[in-house]
Amino acid sequence: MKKYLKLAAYAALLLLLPFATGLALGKTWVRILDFALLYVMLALGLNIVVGFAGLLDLGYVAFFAVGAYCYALLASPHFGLHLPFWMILPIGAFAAGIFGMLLGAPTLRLRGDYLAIVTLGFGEIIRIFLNNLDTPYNITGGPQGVDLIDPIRLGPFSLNQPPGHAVYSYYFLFLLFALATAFVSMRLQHSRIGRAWAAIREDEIAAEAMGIDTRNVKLLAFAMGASFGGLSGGLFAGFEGFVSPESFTLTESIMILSMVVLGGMGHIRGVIFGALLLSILPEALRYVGPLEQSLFGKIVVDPSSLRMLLFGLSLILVMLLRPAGLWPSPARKRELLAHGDTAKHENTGVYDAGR
Amino acid sequence: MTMLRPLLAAMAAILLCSCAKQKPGSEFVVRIGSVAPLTGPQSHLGKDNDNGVRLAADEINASGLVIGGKKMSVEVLSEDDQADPRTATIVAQKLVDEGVNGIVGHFNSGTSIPASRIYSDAGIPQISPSATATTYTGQGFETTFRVVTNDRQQGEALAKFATDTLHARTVAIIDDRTAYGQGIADEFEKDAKAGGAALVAHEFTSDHATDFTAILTSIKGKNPDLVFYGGMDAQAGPMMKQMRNLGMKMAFLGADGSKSPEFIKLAGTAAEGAYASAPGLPLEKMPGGKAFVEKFTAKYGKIQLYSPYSFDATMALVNAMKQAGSVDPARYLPVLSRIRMDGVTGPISFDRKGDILHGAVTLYQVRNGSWTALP
Amino acid sequence: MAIPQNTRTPASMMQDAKLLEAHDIGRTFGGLAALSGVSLTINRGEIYALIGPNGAGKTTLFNILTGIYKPDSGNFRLEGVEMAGKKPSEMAKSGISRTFQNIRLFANMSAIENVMVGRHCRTSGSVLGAILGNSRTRAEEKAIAENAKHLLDYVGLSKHAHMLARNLSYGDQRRLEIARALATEPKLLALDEPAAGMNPLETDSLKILLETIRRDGVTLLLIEHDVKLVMGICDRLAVLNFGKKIAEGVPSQVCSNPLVIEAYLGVS
Amino acid sequence: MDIFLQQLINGIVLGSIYSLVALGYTLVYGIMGLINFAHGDIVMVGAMVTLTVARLLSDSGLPGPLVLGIGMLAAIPACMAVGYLIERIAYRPLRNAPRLAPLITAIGVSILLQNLAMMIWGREYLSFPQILPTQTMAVGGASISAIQILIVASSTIMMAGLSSLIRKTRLGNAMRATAQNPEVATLMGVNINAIVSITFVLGSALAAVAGMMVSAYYGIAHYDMGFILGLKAFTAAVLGGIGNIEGAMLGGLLLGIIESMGAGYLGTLTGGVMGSNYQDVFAFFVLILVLIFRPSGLLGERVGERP
Repeated sequence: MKKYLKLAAYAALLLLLPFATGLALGKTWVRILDFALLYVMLALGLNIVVGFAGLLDLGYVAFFAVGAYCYALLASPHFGLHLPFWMILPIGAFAAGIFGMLLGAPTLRLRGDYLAIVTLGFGEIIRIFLNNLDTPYNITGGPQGVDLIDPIRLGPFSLNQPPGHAVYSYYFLFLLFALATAFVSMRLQHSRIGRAWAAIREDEIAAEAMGIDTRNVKLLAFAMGASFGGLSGGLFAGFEGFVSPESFTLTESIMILSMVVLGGMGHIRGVIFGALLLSILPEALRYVGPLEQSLFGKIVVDPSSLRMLLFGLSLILVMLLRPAGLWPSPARKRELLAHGDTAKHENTGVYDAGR
Repeated sequence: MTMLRPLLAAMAAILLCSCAKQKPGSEFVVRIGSVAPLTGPQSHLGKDNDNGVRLAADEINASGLVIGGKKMSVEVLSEDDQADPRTATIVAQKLVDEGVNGIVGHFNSGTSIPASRIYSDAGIPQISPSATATTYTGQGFETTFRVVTNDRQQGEALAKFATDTLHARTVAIIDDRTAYGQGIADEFEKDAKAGGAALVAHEFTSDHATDFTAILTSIKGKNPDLVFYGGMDAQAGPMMKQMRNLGMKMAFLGADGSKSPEFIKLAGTAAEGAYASAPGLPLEKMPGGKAFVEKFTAKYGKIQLYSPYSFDATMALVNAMKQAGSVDPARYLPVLSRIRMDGVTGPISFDRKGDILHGAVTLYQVRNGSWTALP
Repeated sequence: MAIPQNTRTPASMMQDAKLLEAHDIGRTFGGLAALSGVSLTINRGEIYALIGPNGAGKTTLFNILTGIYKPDSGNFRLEGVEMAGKKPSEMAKSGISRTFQNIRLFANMSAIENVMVGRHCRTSGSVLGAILGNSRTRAEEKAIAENAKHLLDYVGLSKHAHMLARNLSYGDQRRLEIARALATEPKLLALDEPAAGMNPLETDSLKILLETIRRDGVTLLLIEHDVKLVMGICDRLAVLNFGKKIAEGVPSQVCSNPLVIEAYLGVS
Repeated sequence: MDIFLQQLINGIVLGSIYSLVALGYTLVYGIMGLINFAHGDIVMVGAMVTLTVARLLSDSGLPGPLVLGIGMLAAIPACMAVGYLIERIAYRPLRNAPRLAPLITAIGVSILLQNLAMMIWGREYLSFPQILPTQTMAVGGASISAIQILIVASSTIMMAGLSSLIRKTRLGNAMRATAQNPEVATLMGVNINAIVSITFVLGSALAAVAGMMVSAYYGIAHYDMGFILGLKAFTAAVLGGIGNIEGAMLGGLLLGIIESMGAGYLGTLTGGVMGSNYQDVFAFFVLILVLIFRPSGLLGERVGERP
């Protein structure tokens, strides 16, 4: 019974949160919450790759981009296509998943740090292609991006039109998807597949020897993680109404990684917390500028430098002081705190590279 | 309860951040939002824009404007969109929430476009002093205006200058693959070809590149009469320098993004003779231009690029309010779309889309280390 | 108690006594022949040992049989099926499972989770099933957990089921590795120096465990330094020296082989 | 043909810069097996310090090369200090941690350095004073400037010096021993901590020189100039065979030439479908191809065994 009460309390909180926020702080903050929910989805997706399977991916934003462009191209005047969102979102997630496998297939036998660099390169390659595929045929709109993207429509109702303000309607839609991704993450973590991911993260050679086809299982991690990113990208495009390559830079990838690392790799609640923290904190830092102005009469430290400075510092400090994140999962904490032998296993993990 | 705690903490954080806004005095205050990248690599240009708005506000406040029988003063709300489309929509929403009556901004096309949907939904007029992409005003929003010529208009003028004045028969184009650089380069290409020039090369770089030798060498092999660059000063300067180092003596033509003091600093002596365009008329020829330059430099230092336009945009908003006798966006918006006034950058009035009507474009050349308007 | 497995072929149906046949296996590393022309046969239900001085090629052969290395020459069959060149995961699926000399457990997973991972290749739960949590997936999960519990019981670790693998004692970690390997339902269980680092007490109980496993129908291959243990437990053994097989047979026979004595005493 | 020659020269000069930066990656990777993500940003610090000194002295009447030399003398210790601090604070405590941890701190250090530099030197592009002669020599229809020759010559000398340092000195022996097997090296009386520190400091000194060259050559410096440069140099190191000094040199040159030729000729080869707009992609494609088909690089020893 207590469990149901708790559940009801959560539900009430999540349902009332946007209205409370809207009343207290204005719609801006509801919009920030909307984006925060998108980041929750992205962070959960990256968490599958980094947290569950232990593969460092620095180009994750590419999948976000694939989803966003899928939506933009299939529901805008660009090609004159106006497919409904319930068709496009799965297409976007699927396409992102395919890209995830494309990235994974040639790179999975690389060691952790090589993988990081290659994924980073992959993210840049995707962005550069999006930026340049306007010639000789205009596919992506090039640097100009795609505008006038259809808002998400439920039956005859566009989420951009009344009743209610767009930021509220999208909040509930995003909430639904974020909860779904969290649910899927949780189910996956405690499944046969999730155990296989954990085994690979712990000791890839032992996992392979126990009959886990590490290549397929890693590919699956990439594909699943990527499809979360694609889904989130589709929602982003519908919400913003405009996409351009500027939104999908390396900085975004690093920000999403920071969310996962800061919150606690592999720990779903921690990752959600990390995503909320890092998407809300920079906005809060906006108020530091005026505060400094009033305190010192001038801007001493630029708020946006402060934002990036904090990102960098937090990555270092968290790894040094709380390697399992601010809110670690019990198991992962033990592992990251356990120095010696895990590292030794990873370092001696070289065998026939031809696999 | 484990899940609840951080959520509550997050909410508490939000609440803490909400600083109470105070309206100064009993005066009747109009809020104008000014949005540009105030941080990041374009912040010197963004700050310049913001200063233009502030100068206009100061002037209006000093003049003691009366609207509807009440004394009005302007409060400028500056926001930083970091040149990022997502952040742009957040600050747009923030300004709408804070009840601004008009917007001057955003700086980039990539931020002006997503933000324009939010301003349009809220019915608040938005004048961009520097976004030049044609799509910005092409979305069909009634609230969207700009006081600079768009890529179409500027590209046409640049091409005309290249083919008619400089008599370039062969041209090479470089663009930086940003919305701005690619937009202007494509328009230039179209019109230059129409003007009879042959395009011998179209090369590309990026907005954080420093090495242009490979593409310049490739262009050198085609020996065009003129090299056109669509992009910002930070690349145009070093590019010009490397061009001269490679022994390429042909003319260099840039658009408004290159026409800054920064360009001359970065290119050094190689800057001499470079051409670039800027929307509007040369400041020194405008009635209020000289005064503007003096006041601006006294207060904020050298004009970078678009502060005269953001100044004019602010003036256009306030003039429309004055003529409509109301600061209510719904009331003064129709007046704004029909407005006729003289700004420091030239006469200002808008066409049906919100683009500046008969927007003039002036060409400049670096002579003796500074930009000089060509007749 | 028998090993809880579902797909074991009844002994009566076994036609061929030979479980694994290796022919002429060779492997070089950077020009050096680590192994050349080694052939051996392992019969069903026996404990077969592989001994030899350091650098004799035992580990290389072991790694070839478990799929870590590919042989440069030769081949080997498990129940008549060609295996050479298969990946380690395919080896496990085909019925060759292994342990590691320097214990490679999933250190931060509990004992039972370690064994559950071993069930991976004998189960088929998909992503969709995991997300939907349908009855089939739930039933399979339950079976995996049951099976793992049985196996922990079998090796005598049931009371530590929820302890982290890293916190188990050394001997228990060895046992857990065996339980994890057994979860893959091997036909041939390959053990890489299972007694390394064990005290005599632990070695004795390991011996009992290995005999139990053999009795329950799993063929065992072990590499071992501890000649005493080997001689006491194995049915047949092969001796490698400088990458070549120098002797094969029952322990008493091999012990008296002059080549073996020479290899071990280092008489040139 | 002179255009081709010019592109080749462009490529060699660019490649020499990549090589010099790649040496730093290779040194650190060789000893510790760690990609020092912040190495590119140390290059940036070197560029910024040289530029600051050069600006201070540009009106002093001192000859250009001397000013540059003084700038370098200031930049080298500054970068060494930065490198030393990074190793002590961000990497050493994590030496035995799982691989992911030092990678993530490395990214953090990179972000931190960039933003600190931005606060110190501002966000604008800074121009390097014109202190070196700009005259060019004509060689077979192509032009070469003094600084281009300087870049190629000094990176060759550096490479040769480093190579003999590692081959012939006691320090080099200790470094190689550490790279081979840290545990055994400790037993043989090598102070691992000291060796790692020295490696970082050495790599940072090379980065300082690279930074000086980049900023003087392109005449510009900027707080985020190091990241992409670092990535490309890393690619060069991998291409040549990471951990291998001659490999870094070869990889750098090759990558520089590939980029120049690619940007110069890809448009013509593909009929205008792909051109210099894909210049930044080449490095990443090279990286991926190398890692797939020859993970040990061109000159690297084979790691592990391949069937």
